[in-house]
Amino acid sequence: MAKAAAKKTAPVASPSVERRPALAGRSTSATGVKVEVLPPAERISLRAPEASAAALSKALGVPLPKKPKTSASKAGRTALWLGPDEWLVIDEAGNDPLADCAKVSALHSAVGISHRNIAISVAGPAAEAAINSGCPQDLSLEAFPVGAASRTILGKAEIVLLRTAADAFRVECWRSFSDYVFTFLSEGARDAAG
Amino acid sequence: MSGAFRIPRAGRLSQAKTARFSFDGQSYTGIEGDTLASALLANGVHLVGRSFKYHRPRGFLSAGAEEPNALVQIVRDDARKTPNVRATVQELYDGLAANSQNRWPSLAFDVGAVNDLASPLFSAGFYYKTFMWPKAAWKSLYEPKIREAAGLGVSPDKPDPDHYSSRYAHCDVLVLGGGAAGIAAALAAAETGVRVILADEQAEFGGSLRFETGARIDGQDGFAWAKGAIARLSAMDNVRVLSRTTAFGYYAQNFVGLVERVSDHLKAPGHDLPRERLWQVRAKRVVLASGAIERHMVFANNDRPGIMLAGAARTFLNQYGVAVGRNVGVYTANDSAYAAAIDLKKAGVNVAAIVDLRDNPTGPVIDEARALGIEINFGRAVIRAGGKLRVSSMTVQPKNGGGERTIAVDAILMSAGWTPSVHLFSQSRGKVAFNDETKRFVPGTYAQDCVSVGACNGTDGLSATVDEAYAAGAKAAKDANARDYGAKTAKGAKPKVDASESWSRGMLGAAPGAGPDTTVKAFVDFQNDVTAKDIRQAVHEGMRSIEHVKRFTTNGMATDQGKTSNMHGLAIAAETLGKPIPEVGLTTFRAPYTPVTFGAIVSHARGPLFDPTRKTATHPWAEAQGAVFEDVGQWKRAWYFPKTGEDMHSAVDRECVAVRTTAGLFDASTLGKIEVVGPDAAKFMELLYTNPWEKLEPGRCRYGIMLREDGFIYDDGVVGRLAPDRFHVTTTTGGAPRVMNHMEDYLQTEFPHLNVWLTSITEQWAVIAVQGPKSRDIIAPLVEGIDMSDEALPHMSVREGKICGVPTRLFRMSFTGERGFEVNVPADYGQAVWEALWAEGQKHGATAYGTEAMHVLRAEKGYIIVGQDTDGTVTPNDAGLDWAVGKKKADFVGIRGMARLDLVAKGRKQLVGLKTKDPKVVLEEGAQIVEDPKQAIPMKMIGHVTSSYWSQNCGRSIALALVAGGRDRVGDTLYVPMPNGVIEVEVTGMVFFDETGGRLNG
Amino acid sequence: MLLIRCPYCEEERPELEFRNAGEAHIARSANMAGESDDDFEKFFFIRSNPKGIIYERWRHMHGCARFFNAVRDTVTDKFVMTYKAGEPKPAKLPGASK
Amino acid sequence: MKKYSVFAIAREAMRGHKGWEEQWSSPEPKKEYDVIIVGAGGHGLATAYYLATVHGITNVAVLEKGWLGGGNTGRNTTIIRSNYLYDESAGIYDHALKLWDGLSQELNYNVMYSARGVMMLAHNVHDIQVLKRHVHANRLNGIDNEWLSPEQAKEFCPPLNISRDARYPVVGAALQRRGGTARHDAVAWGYARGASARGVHIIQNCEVTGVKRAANGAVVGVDTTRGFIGAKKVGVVAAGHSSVIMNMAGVRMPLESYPLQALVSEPVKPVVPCVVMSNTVHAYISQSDKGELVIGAGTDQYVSYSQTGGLHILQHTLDAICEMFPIFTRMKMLRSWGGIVDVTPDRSPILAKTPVPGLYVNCGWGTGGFKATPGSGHVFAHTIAKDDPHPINAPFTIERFRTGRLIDEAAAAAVAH
Repeated sequence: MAKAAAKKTAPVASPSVERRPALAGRSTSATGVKVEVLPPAERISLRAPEASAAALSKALGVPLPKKPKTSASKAGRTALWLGPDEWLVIDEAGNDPLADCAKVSALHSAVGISHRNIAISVAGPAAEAAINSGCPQDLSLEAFPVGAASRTILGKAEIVLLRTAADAFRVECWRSFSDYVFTFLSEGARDAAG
Repeated sequence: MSGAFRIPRAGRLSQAKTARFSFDGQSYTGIEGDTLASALLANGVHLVGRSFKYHRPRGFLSAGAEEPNALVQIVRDDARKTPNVRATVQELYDGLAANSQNRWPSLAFDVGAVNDLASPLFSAGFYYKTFMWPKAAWKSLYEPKIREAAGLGVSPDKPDPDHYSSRYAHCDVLVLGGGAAGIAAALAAAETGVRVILADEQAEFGGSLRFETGARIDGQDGFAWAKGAIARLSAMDNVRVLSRTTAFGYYAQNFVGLVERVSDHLKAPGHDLPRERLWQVRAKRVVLASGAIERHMVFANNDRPGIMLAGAARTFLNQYGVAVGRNVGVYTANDSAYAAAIDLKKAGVNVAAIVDLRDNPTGPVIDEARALGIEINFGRAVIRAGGKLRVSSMTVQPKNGGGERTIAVDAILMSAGWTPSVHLFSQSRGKVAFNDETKRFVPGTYAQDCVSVGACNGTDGLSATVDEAYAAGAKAAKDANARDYGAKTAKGAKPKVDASESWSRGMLGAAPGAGPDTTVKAFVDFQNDVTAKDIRQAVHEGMRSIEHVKRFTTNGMATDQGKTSNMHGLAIAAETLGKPIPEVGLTTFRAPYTPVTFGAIVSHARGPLFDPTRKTATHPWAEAQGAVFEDVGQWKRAWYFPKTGEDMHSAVDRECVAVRTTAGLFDASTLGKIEVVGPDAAKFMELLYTNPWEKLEPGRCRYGIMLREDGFIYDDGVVGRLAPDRFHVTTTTGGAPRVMNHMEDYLQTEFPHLNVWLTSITEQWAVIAVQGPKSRDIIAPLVEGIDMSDEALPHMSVREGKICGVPTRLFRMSFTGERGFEVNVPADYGQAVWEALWAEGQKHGATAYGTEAMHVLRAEKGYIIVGQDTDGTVTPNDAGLDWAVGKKKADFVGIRGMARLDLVAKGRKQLVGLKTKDPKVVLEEGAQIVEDPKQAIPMKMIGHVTSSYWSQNCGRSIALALVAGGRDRVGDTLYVPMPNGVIEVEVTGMVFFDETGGRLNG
Repeated sequence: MLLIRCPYCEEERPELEFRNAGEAHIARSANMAGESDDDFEKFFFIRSNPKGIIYERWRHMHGCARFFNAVRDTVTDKFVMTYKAGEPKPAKLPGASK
Repeated sequence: MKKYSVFAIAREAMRGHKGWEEQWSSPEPKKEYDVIIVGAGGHGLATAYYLATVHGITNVAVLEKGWLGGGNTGRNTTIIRSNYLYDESAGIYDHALKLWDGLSQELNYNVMYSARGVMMLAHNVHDIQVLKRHVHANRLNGIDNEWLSPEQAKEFCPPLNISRDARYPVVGAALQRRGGTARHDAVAWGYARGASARGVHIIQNCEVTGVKRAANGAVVGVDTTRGFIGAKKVGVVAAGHSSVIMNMAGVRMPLESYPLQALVSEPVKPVVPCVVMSNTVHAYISQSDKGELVIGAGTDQYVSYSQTGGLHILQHTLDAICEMFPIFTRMKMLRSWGGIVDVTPDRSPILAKTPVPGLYVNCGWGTGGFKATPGSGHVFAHTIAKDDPHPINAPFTIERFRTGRLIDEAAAAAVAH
């Protein structure tokens, strides 16, 4: 499956130009919550029928979750259930999930999107309230426990939300409008503190 | 001193904490915790406003949100002026400045009051019957005068420096209203441990316990009990208590909008606090405990300042320690006004007389009033009030006629009974039912998971209310079927009501003396100046539906939305029609319950957060170069790059020439990109595009056209085949999201058997177009692993490799007609690769060009832009793109639609080129084309200009146009009639530059 | 704002995450090119637009991104049920009296 | 019908306004009429009025399930304009606009047609192209529509924000000076009074429950909640409920009905002197004579007959208004409501004979029907009276969806590139 293409897009050891992620280093704090842009990561959008899940899980080293709104995490690599045949795989350990999937012959589509998304951490006791300033989902621990993951809405932008701890979330969004998302979360944080 | 009418030891405010404020420039002193209304009343000020139509002097009718009269403008500073604020709701802060509205030159002397004298002319709906002659006078005279006279306050004229915030919240039980009922329900629900939100519009909880001195619960004064209960609730982790928070809208599936007034009551709110906060709550169960609103008596001159609801006078006394007069009269049709008389009497205010319409009522309050020595008149009516800027007397008459007697008073307290607040229930689509015995509408059939308790449910008596509410709160918690979030305090017991006040019915409609055959002004709707006789007149004029009566008279359409007037209006209409009230019906209760600030609804979505702004990876570079940007959808795109002294025209000319002589760099990142992956990728492409794809070799590209099922062009773009099972599809910038949706729709619902997946990669790849004769020279030094020769990388091909050491998908393609490349690199590398290419380009004299030059260059070549040269009515054939439709294909989306009768008819508009006879004249895009410029208007138009530019490369203007039967007209002369003359044009082919296309390899 | 149960996410989610996609169970012909004018008109333009129970499509656009079907009362806007794309029109509706 | 005038008012004032006649009568339905109009909104009542006044057909009943004017006529934001692109649309809307001018005098009822100007904003290059295409087409069709610079737009509407720093700055505007507003209730009432005075029966609280057809397929009357009422000609003018009625006659329509919400602010002194619309920022605003800001935008996204809608739609609308007019954030929303608009695939109305003999339909006006009221009624009356469309409404057939000869104003404003 798609080996040829995947091989060629594998990351390069020493690029002669530097990576300039959007919003690099941005952060803001309010009482009870800190909003901060996370470092770059490797990511793929993984699509596959159920039958391929086992082989892909094995290759990725993290079990692809089968339950809606859940995620699985292992060794710096997190797989988020986004849809019945769709996962967002985020690698924060510097390894390339695209290359791992390229070895799998079972039916699937793996597409590199490392640069498509950026991640923003929202952490602190008021994190939930900050995100609820524009996200209509129930983010109580009962409805959205640690490890819960979901694509959803923040204001007028689409985000992917992952709860990493009782008081911490990872917000992923596309890079072009990440300033909107960051600014929205900052306003939400300011109000959540008030 | 906080006012001559402040009664020592009355009320709950701390008299030591004074606050200075001004009204119409006059300074006063009030107390912290006052409303503007109570503070003005404490200073003996009753005259606060003028009515809408007759400009009659008005005072305070109420002490709450239902206030129709006392609307003022609050001025914090030049930019913070808020019109139409109810003085009965505005909390006092030190330094508050308020002005009266709708008067000129002053509140006491208002020229507009001449309308009052002429009021016989201004009957209901009079404006529908006049102002028609002479015809022109409506626009020039009548309407401007009417508009000037209407309106109440004045709109702010500067952008609002305050900010607003919003919060989505979820709970198991949402309790709306924080009186005894709401508190009891919240306690019961909270004690089970479920998530509870309790909201009340007032600054302090308690509802009518704020004035009901006769209430005792759990051994305490009612208000003290409420305070204690709220403290308990506030301490619980599973409970959110929101004061100053009005539930304004009840939407589908228990979704409730509330507004919290966060800082309007503060002297110095500080920068971090929002002015208001919008809460959007999804509740599993809702408990409505919204209480009841007292009605006024409808009698002549019942609008004079100093005449108010009895409950309001009690609130002013018992909450704020203010006497609304020194010598008050009472006019009532029920018991509750007696309590007001008793409280005031006990506070040392003289009660001149109670006038009670009822013949022989009995009860403890009546006995108590009598025992206090208050004169009571049964079976009598107040037929008119005296005084103008302030009530001075009431004239009393037996209700069936007889001798009049005038009693001097400085205030009249009135009560016709209480109307259950079914607004939110009704908004929830519940159906109200009329209780004929109690003459009130109460909740009937429920449409959502909610329950009404207490006064809003027609439940009388504190004990019954608390019982009902507590049980409902517990049941709501149980029905919500939620987990226990762990109430921190011990489970409590049901509150026990030790004492309460007595309740009785009242009356609806006009009181004796206010009709039907009088001409007096007995107001039903104060703000809109609707009198009992207006409503009768509406009925006489054939308005039989209550909605017609409402609209004809404007009864209930003022800023209070008829909270005090609706039931009276309905009763008068019903009486006039001779029909029972339920047959006349009730007007619809619409959100919002009380007016809601736009800012609160908009909350964060202002300025930069109005809509996401999308920027490409090279945006900072373009900005630094001084690029001018244009908005394309949500994107900011570099439009042109002016050098010092250049205007748009000269910058674009320079950019266009540079691309054709050396090379240009262009940021094409905003184009939509979709990776289509899977063994059935080609099959899927065959179905979604008109073109054939199966035979496209990996490594090659093709221009694809996508139709809707109706056969019209939907989108286009170059598609590269990366591998047998992998396509890199591009779309238009604006079309990207809908194309993705369109493709997913077909994939998921029409062709689910295909093994293929779609991934948006628009933002994964930054795209740098390098176009021009030197383009290869610029790129080649930076590329690794790709043979850049024309043989290995011909026009319309794609290779994967590296550029500047980072991965690239390198497309050889051209939207300029020059040798060209589109360098795709992972977006975070976009700017660095751009800079590297730029540095190379500088060696060759390359330039950066923007979207405008891109448009000119592609037009010189006759390349279309979907959405500009086509709209949603253009077929591939119309656009001259028949060659891109696979003739042998059995199916693709749009195959049938484009075969419809009209889509294959002769004479359709077709895309052609236009050359103006005068090469210097540039046509206007959107200009219309005719065959015969001498015809009279309306002219027969046969097409329009879709694209038009000055082409420096061609040395003349060029244009594309959609023209009926256009391809058969090539060589013909047509005309473009413009306001300042007709422009002659020649119809041409669409290619203006390098017709043979040789430059693609040049 | 409606609350819509996504049959793939197996829970109710706010309307903001969804996009309505029109009437359901209008099949695209396997022989599209051979359809008559009338059939094409019915397929593409004619809609039942019922006052009452509607069978309609939604997409959980900003959620799992799946298209699915819903049964809703257009008078009350209440959802009767939702089910996955490709599943047949339910023969019987839960709670239906008729 | 006694004439309304300032003298009549003065006369009535002397006797306490007790001498006014009913504006329209409320008769019991007869067994049979020459023509039945289903729906007593503005279009239906106008149809009846012109049947009586132009065609001399007065044995007409207008059946209304609720109260007359209670549907979209009484729920819209009352914008009137005729600056449409296509000849067909320009034809019918300008026909209406010409009737608006003079309607108060024609009806002897002040409908307060206020030609205060309708300004449509452009926020980007694409908007300019689309709006200028309209301006030029309108000019050659004899319809006024002029192009304004941002500064001219602000001069015409002073509170408008034309700052370049706006998220979507105003880059120009198209102004139709003859455009404006009118008082919606008065339009329904004026036509009702005029029709009633000429013998038309307006029967409220009378819901049509079936359309009866003879063996030959022709219409013979309608079943109603007040019994069967016969007529050889039935005109359906039921707005959002048109599909429902047409289904009763066995005709399936290319229509979908959506909630359309609108809102007004609290009244303030004059501040917005004209109508301002923006398709890109997506909202429109005017100020009523009473002082309320009247605000609307697009429909909710799903088919519904609930006459309500979501709060988020109003949020988006007010977002847009406060983007165009940042001074209005401290203003307050007083009232919001919803209507049901019936929308055709090409967003143009259907105003035509139907495949059923004797059955005529006037529907599909979407969000823009109010402005067409007089013109629509006028040509629909012609269509019914002559059993043949007026040249102005001849293009607005049902058949166009089969042939593809659409009148697609929305498609012409295509957003892409």
